[in-house]
Amino acid sequence: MRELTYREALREAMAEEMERDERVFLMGEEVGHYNGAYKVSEGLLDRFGERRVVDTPIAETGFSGVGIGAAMVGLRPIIEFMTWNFSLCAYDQLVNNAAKLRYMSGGQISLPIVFRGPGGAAHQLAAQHSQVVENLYAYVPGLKVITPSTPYDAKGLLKSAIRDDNPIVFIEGEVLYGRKGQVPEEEYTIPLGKGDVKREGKDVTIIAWSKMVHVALEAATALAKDGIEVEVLDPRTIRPLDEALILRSVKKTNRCVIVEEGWPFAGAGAELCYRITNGAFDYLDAPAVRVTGEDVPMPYAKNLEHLVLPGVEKVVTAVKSVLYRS
Amino acid sequence: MRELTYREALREAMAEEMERDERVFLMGEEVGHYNGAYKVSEGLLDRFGERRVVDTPIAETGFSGVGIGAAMVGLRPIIEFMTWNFSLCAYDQLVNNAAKLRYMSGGQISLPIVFRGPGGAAHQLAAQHSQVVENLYAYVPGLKVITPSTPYDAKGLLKSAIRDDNPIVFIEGEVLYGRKGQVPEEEYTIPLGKGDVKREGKDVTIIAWSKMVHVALEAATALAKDGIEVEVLDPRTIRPLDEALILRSVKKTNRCVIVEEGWPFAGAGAELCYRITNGAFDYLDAPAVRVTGEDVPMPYAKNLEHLVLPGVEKVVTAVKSVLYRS
Amino acid sequence: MDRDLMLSLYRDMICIRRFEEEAARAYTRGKMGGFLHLYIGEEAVAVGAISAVEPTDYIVATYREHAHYLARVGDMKAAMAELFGKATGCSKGRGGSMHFFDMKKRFMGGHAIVGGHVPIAAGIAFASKYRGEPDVTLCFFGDGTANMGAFHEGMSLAALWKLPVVFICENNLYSMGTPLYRTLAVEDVAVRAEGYPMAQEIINGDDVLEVREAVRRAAKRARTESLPILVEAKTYRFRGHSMSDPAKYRTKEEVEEWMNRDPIRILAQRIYELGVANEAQLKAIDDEVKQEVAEAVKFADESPVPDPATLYDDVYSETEPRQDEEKVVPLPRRARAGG
Amino acid sequence: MDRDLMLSLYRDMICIRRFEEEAARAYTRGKMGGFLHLYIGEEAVAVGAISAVEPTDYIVATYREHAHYLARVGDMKAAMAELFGKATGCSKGRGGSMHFFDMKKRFMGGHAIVGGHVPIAAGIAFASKYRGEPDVTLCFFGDGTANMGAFHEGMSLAALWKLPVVFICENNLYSMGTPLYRTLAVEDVAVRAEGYPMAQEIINGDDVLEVREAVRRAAKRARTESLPILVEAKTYRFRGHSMSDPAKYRTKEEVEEWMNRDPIRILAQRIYELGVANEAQLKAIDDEVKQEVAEAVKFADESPVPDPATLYDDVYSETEPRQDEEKVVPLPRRARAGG
Ligand SMILES: Cc1ncc(C[n+]2csc(CCOP(=O)(O)OP(=O)(O)O)c2C)c(N)n1
Ligand SMILES: Cc1ncc(C[n+]2csc(CCOP(=O)(O)OP(=O)(O)O)c2C)c(N)n1
Ligand SMILES: [Mg+2]
Ligand SMILES: [Mg+2]
Repeated sequence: MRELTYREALREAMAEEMERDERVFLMGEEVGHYNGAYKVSEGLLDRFGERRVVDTPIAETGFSGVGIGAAMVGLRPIIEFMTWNFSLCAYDQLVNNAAKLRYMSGGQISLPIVFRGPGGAAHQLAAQHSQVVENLYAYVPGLKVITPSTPYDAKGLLKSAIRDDNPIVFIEGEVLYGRKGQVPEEEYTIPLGKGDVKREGKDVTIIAWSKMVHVALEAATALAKDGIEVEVLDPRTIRPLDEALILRSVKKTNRCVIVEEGWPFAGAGAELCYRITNGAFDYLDAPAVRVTGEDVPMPYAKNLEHLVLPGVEKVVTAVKSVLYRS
Repeated sequence: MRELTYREALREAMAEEMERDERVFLMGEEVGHYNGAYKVSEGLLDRFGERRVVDTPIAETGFSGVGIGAAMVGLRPIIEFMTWNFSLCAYDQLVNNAAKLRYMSGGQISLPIVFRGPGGAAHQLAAQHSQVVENLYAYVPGLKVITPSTPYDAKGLLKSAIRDDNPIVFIEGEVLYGRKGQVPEEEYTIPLGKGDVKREGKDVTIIAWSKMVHVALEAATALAKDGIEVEVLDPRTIRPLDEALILRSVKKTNRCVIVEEGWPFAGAGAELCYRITNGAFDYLDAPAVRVTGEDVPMPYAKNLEHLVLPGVEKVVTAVKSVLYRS
Repeated sequence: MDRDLMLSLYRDMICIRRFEEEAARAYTRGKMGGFLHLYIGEEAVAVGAISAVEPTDYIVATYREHAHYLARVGDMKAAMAELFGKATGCSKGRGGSMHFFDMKKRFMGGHAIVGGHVPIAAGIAFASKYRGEPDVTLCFFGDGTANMGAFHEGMSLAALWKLPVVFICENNLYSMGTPLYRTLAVEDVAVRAEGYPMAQEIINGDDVLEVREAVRRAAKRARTESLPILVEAKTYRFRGHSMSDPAKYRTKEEVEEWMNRDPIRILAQRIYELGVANEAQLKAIDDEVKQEVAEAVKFADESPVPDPATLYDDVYSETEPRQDEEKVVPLPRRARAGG
Repeated sequence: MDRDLMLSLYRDMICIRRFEEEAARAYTRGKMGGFLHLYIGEEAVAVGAISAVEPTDYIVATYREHAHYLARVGDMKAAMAELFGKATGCSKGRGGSMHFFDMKKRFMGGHAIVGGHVPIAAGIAFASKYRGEPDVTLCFFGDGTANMGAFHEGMSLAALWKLPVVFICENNLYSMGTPLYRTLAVEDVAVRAEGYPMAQEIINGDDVLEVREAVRRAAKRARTESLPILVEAKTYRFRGHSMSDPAKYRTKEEVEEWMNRDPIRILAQRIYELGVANEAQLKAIDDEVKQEVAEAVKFADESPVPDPATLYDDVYSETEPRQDEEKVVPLPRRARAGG
């Protein structure tokens, strides 16, 4: 099968959906003439023209609201945040408008809109540019939150997101754009709300999403040398969460480690722990533990940044701790 | 001891601190000439004048930022959000500036600022006006989050918050303003980060804050009739959390129910569950369960709103379920 | 002057007035909860503006939107039932006073975060332009809104992209208890338009015919030239900001002065002067309207509350993506972790 | 013309130029990470403006703030060490290129959310006014910032409350890859000031003396009359938006045309014309500066990285509230649940 980068997979998803449905358009800062700050939309302006690939001024609240208005009357906008950090300037639009318009109107409104862009830390971008936002959006009913880890998932999930009639928060891994992976030539989609087992194992389940999947897989490889068989489960969508798959895995392995890039306090890791503890209490041989980003604003210095992010070593330690083998 | 309403207790805290420290001022929509949308600041303009009680236009980002700037150079602003719902329009200011300036500057900046106002649902205010925001702020390192439940706590915590050198999110219960309780005449403060046992019991711990404390206490009274002795623990500050007190209680009762008004997904309830499960796994006779607001935008209709909010009945059921007595 | 037009404008304004007077009474009787922001005194703005455009033009309003809903949709029963929190309400009892919607009639809400709906209005206009449709969007907001970032971003995008929106500032001189001079350095909100720049016009918001004429011109310009404009209508609310506001921040004299400019009285005067109708005829309209309001209350009263079983309906749109057209091409298990 | 002044302005501009040229080289050699936004070509704005005010006036800048930091604080070592992520940096290596701070010198950052610092600047000015202190705040921002809600809210509060801020728009014609004509309906960002309304002035940002004179006037007005103003300085960045931007969106001709207006060259020309100094003398300054830059690199290189044990320092200020003055008056246990 051919290989594409994560970036190319996302671009292909948008191009195919724009080709397929005239109501789909892309809007955001630098998406057009500049071909995207991270080059995800490269070539789309040439192909679809200025009407459908719309460069905006720096006005996150403004263009998010424009997308919401356009979606209210049946267009299907893709709104790119240059990075998700800047979405905090539009937080009210996503939480108070996008998430609630359907419910408040008694179901009269469908809001087929995708907000997308890179999230998480990259390399030494410091505190205002390194944030993990999935928890801030997954908290809110009315939104769906997607965090793909591979090119295959990125393409299939983005296509489904664009076809979905709900407001969607689609968070790409900034450091994953260059990563390659197999992507079929044939068209496909991946249903939202379905997790994926990235590696099978019987001793312990690691749950991880976005770039943490790759940390988990590396840890699994390392642990395999010690004879520990790790199952790596990627929920892929944070809301709705594939609880069935998660519980099935944990009931099999009886042990669970959650790896998340974000801050610890009331993150998705806490939610997963809650659901696992309540859904599989009697199966747990140890409490589910999480490995998270450290509870600090991201420092610039490389050595400190490295300390903050969950790495293979921390995950290995956590796995051993739930196996009581430290 | 004299009784004050929660509203009066808050007002007294501000007045005393403004009297004590000339750097303290109050700013927000309708805080002055209108005497406060919820009358918390009634009389303060008369007493302290327009310099220190500053009415603002509707500009949450603007006046939050003004407060942050003023705090950077040593003033001690109290910024009132008419309700915390509107703080979402200023979310970037609180998360990217207030929470991070100290860390990013290598500790050069102290930011003694209190953001305060009413949070949570009141009566049929519908989806955009009924939100629980503590989780959205408690997620972020650099902020402290306080949610008082009684007049005594409200006054003592607000005074400490104003004297604290960190940015503070102080969330009052909109429906608690009229509630009365004992408040000493003498000056006192309550240290941030210390929880309080509102009722002692040995069979099960209910953890609740803000108005949910009162739901928990009612449930405890009801359960006492069945011979179930409930301990009601109010963390009072959500960040930092008084983990020691919580674990002590749970280790004593071996069972825990968490009651929170907000949505379930990755709320403070999930965080508490994580900490309890990991800090007292071997003491738990049942997994900690939570009772939360339903996972929907708040509907207007009274009967639906009632269904959404955690009530005594749901809490009683949850307590019985952890006691395996349903 | 068109006789029928004047009478129909009169009727629309009286509808709003009587509807809201009754709503206020019902509120006091505990028939509803939440906030209730009355438009009484400002009726000429909504009626003049909405009567000036096509029924296919879009309306976006604030939490003070009963008037705009009635002017566009006219369904008193659905409106009153919404206030009563009933399943038959225009938002099925989910929205309440601040969130009336009727998408079929292109009444796009009912928004309660000050300024938050301004970019939405720009977006609806963006969609009209995108599709090459001739529809114009009317966006209503208050004087207090002009300081919000969302207002600024929506206005500046509309100006930059030349979107067909008519922004209508209902300048009632107060944002809650705050007089305009404490939120704006000058007297006219219209000055904001200079900064984009965008065309602007200041009008007498208590003269329904003047409003109608100005918005007609503005909408025509928006429709034919795809240009936005800010129309500032000077008006006054006779009541408090909401039912819980005694409005003590205004002097009796000030309120009386403005009540002398009651937009309904002004139109009635004009009707008499032009001999379009006499007092008895206008009273007959009023009586009819009161009857209609009474029926709306009865309807709302007798309507069922929302079924508790529907609580989780419509959090999400459940329409599945058209899976028929889709194939699932799974990746070989081994390759899943790739990437 | 003051001879010493001209030479000192020249020196300040050369400092920035040479510092950033070296930073760019160090970036390419992997000495630092993150973004690096160079100010090369725009030096006259920061130097002219900051030289025009008192050392006690406050400076608030964007992520393109090395220049402003050097113009105010002048500590090349602390600046370079910050870029290198070292404990000796001006933000202890915590901030990096976008977050330089020096509170003692009233250099208030280094802010990386476009527009987010504008209300902060208004707040600092608010504090000066609150305390009756004469200090003025300079707030720098780019042309692309004028669409942000935070910009609008900060500007409108400053206008309403008459705060002593000088807002300085560094109009370099581009926000990242987007030319101004695609973000603004007109040519001048200064038009925004009309909407508040606020005074405004458009100046040649490549002429350090013109900038200095305009900001001197503006600061004086702010200081004595407590009035804000928007000064728009037209300028150009010679490099890409950041190190990762090849800046292909500009024609070679356009770049060349602006490079002919190099602010350093313009000042040198003036210096020669007025006979203040000759080429050799300016070259001597340049050589000195280069030496200083080299020392800064050496210092940064040799400085230690932050101690991992400090990771959790300064998330919170640990100074305890002054408990000495406080008494704890506990509520009787029984009464705790009251309220
Ligand atoms: C962002 C935000 N801040 C505050 C409020 C509370 N609030 C509701 S209406 C209002 C006053 C609005 O005044 P104006 O825009 O003049 O409209 P009017 O009510 O006079 O029609 C305020 C402050 C809100 N709804 N949203
Ligand atoms: C709210 C926000 N949106 C987007 C960005 C990404 N970004 C950083 S700089 C920049 C361009 C800013 O242009 P301008 O204001 O003209 O300043 P210049 O870089 O030209 O000095 C953008 C879009 C950001 N930092 N913050
Ligand atoms: Mg008003
Ligand atoms: Mg620029």
